[in-house]
Amino acid sequence: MNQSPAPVPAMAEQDHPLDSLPGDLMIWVLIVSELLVFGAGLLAFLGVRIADPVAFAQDQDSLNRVAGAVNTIVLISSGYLAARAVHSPNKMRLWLSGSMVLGLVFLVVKWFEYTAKAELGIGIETSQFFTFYYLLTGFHAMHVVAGLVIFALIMRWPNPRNLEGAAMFWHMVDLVWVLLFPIIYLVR
Amino acid sequence: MTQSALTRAFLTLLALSIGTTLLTELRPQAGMGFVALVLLLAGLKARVILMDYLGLRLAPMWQRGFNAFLVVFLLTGLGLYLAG
Amino acid sequence: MKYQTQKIAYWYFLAAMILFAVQVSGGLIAGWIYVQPNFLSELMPFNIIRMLHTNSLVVWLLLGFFGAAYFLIPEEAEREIHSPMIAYLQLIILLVGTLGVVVTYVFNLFHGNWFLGMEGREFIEQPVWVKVGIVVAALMFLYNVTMTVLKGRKTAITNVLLLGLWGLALLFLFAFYNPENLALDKMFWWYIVHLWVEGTWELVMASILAYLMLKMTGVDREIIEKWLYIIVATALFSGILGTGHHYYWIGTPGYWQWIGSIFSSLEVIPFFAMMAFSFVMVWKGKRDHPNKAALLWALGASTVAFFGAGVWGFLHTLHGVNYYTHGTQITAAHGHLAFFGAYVSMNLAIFSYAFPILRGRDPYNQVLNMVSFWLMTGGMAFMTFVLTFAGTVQTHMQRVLGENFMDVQEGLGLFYLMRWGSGAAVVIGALLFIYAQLAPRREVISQGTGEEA
Amino acid sequence: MREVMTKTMARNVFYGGSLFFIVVFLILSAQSVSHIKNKSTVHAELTESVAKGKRVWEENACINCHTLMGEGAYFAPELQNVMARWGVEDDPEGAFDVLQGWMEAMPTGIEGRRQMPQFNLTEEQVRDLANFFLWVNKIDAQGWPPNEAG
Repeated sequence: MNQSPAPVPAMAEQDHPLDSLPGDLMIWVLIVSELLVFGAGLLAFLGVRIADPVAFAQDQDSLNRVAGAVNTIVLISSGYLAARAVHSPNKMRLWLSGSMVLGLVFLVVKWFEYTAKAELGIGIETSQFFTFYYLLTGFHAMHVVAGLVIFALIMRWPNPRNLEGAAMFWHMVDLVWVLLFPIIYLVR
Repeated sequence: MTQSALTRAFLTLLALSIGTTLLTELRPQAGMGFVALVLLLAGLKARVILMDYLGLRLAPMWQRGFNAFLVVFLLTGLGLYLAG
Repeated sequence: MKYQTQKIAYWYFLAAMILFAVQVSGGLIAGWIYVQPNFLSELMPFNIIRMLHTNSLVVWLLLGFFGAAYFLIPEEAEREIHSPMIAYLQLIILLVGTLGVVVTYVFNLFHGNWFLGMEGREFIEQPVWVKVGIVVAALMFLYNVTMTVLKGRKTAITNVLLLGLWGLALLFLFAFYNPENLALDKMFWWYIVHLWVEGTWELVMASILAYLMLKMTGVDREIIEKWLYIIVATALFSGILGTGHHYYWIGTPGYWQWIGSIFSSLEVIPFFAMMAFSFVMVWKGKRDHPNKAALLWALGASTVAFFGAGVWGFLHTLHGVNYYTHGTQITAAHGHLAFFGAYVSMNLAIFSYAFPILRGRDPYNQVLNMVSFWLMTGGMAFMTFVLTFAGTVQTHMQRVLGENFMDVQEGLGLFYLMRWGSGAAVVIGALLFIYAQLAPRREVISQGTGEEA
Repeated sequence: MREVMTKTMARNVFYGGSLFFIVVFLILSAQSVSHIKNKSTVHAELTESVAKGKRVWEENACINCHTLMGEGAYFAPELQNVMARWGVEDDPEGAFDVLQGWMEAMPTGIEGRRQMPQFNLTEEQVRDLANFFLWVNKIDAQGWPPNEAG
């Protein structure tokens, strides 16, 4: 964190630390809750792995790392488009549609991953590794679905403040993925 | 946040992600050093998302809090990995 | 009293307090059977007394919630209750049902009859006809308050309160679903029990707390309602999937162990937020409200709920711990403090706030009321410690060393004796509370004119 | 000054988030029902007698003294594994005999010992109850209870 300690002008005139928080406080309550849930889940995953790292590595080999890497790029690009949507009110729909299309791509890739597993007869109760794999990626994918629903609602009833909140939700989904992907797919 | 800053953040994220992919392709079985690097890259990505996508660059106090969370989380993760 | 129909609450609270007395007396008898196992064993066995203890608790808490709704909704919606007649009819149905339950249990009537006889699933043992009555009463209630709110001002407090009450009524419908497969039975049974106490009831509790804070501290409604949304959001976000902590060992899939552990650990957050909320509001508030007893109960409720539901719940919610403690006295310790802190105390807080207003003689007998608070809270806290020790010993001897259940229990006699003593303190406190509410005594500590809050 | 938190946003997050969790919970519930029916319980062996045994269990409010799979009143022993504890889990006739003998002996009336009431069950009811306990004993409860003591 080699940030230059430049004084931030916004802070001076504000009397409460909450005032400096970008966006709506309620969204941050949500973001923190989600980080706690996923953080606990990922640490539990690594904790359980201690008992049998070899089995975890074997199970991990059947994951599709390329699909995971592609999805990382898809999500961060989608996040970028959502952020652009917030900053360009007159082209909001265009940017947001792009963001939604990439969100759908993410889900399609995920779908192929899941069906490939199902064809191998792998399910949520197959092993400890796959219990976590399905719980964490599935819960994350549910958030992607929720984000798409929220974006669709915003397209229908545009409102700057809600758009800002929705984009923040979407960035949180990004954030969770960039932490989740390496820990589940790569750490071995 | 200006659009160029946003684009810069996106390009950084892209570069970091490609870095992760290259690392995985080059040395997939490398153990501790590999894992430490992968987690470091993940932390940097998360930091860019928090600072630029979520706008914490303008709120240094909160930025510190979230950075601390990330550092503690990733170090705990690394510790758990090493214990296994 | 600003609105005439708020008076309805008086009768609900009165009925609730009578059942409160029945409930704690039942608990005292049950506690004594732990000490003297032969006591009443031929006349009224332990299982009947325990049913009375738990069922009367649930019914009086619900009566309190209904009463609280009838009391605060007119003020929030700024209009009279839609139909007082329906409200009284609803109370009569509930009381007839309650009486039916007591008589059916005590005299073991209609044994085995599908409609008239006792059903025998924990907490929802009521005969089918009573369950139908409960649903009818709930529908009347929901119709009545929803109509009132729809026609009047809509506030966050009434929104959350109504959501909680609608939710608890809908979830109760699972009481009619009793599959033959025990694992399925248990799974859906928790839809009622867990999603009541760690879901919809929390909404009711938080909205009553918000109302009391609004009235007693004088803090802006805007601030209070934002807090309320944060509290109930964290309550449902953690509580719904927190149901997983009941799905560890009943034949449900193994992944619940992780969902349950993670989400139910976070169930501490809403209780912490409620405690923080009430203290911050009181500290920020400029008003020095004369009803100190109600304020004490409200602060006490959020604090004891944090410890009972939050901390004591967390103690045994991780599945690695719960594997050993499941179904021991640890559960009993948590259950007692959680129910007392969260729901009993919050009810008593709204009673203490509303009674002086309903009876038209502002704060009176506050000292007695506050003495009863310390008696009950102290008794409950001691009971929790004693049961926690008993449960720890039990867990070690029975679950780790594998000793026979009854042999272990016989070694716990001293704990049960102390538990009975603390229970006696609670009963005295409860009776004192009721006396303090009803006794026609004038103001004890302050001769001020008393403020219509 | 910008508002740190609007009530509309708070309300939207609360309602939207709750709806989200309800959906997730229902999906998991559906999966759990299928798990119970196909994996963790021998659904096929759930005979008429087992179902009747469950009703005997309920009508006599047994759960208000005993625990079953750890849930109940903690006053009397756990009964999910009672047949294993008695060593008759593979022997329906033996299970009936032991349970019949037990029920007849109640209450013991021994001073200072917890009393189980006399429920006056018919022979058929005892048989159903025994079958119920035998069936319950086979539920895959993730390795709970930790030992025979229950």
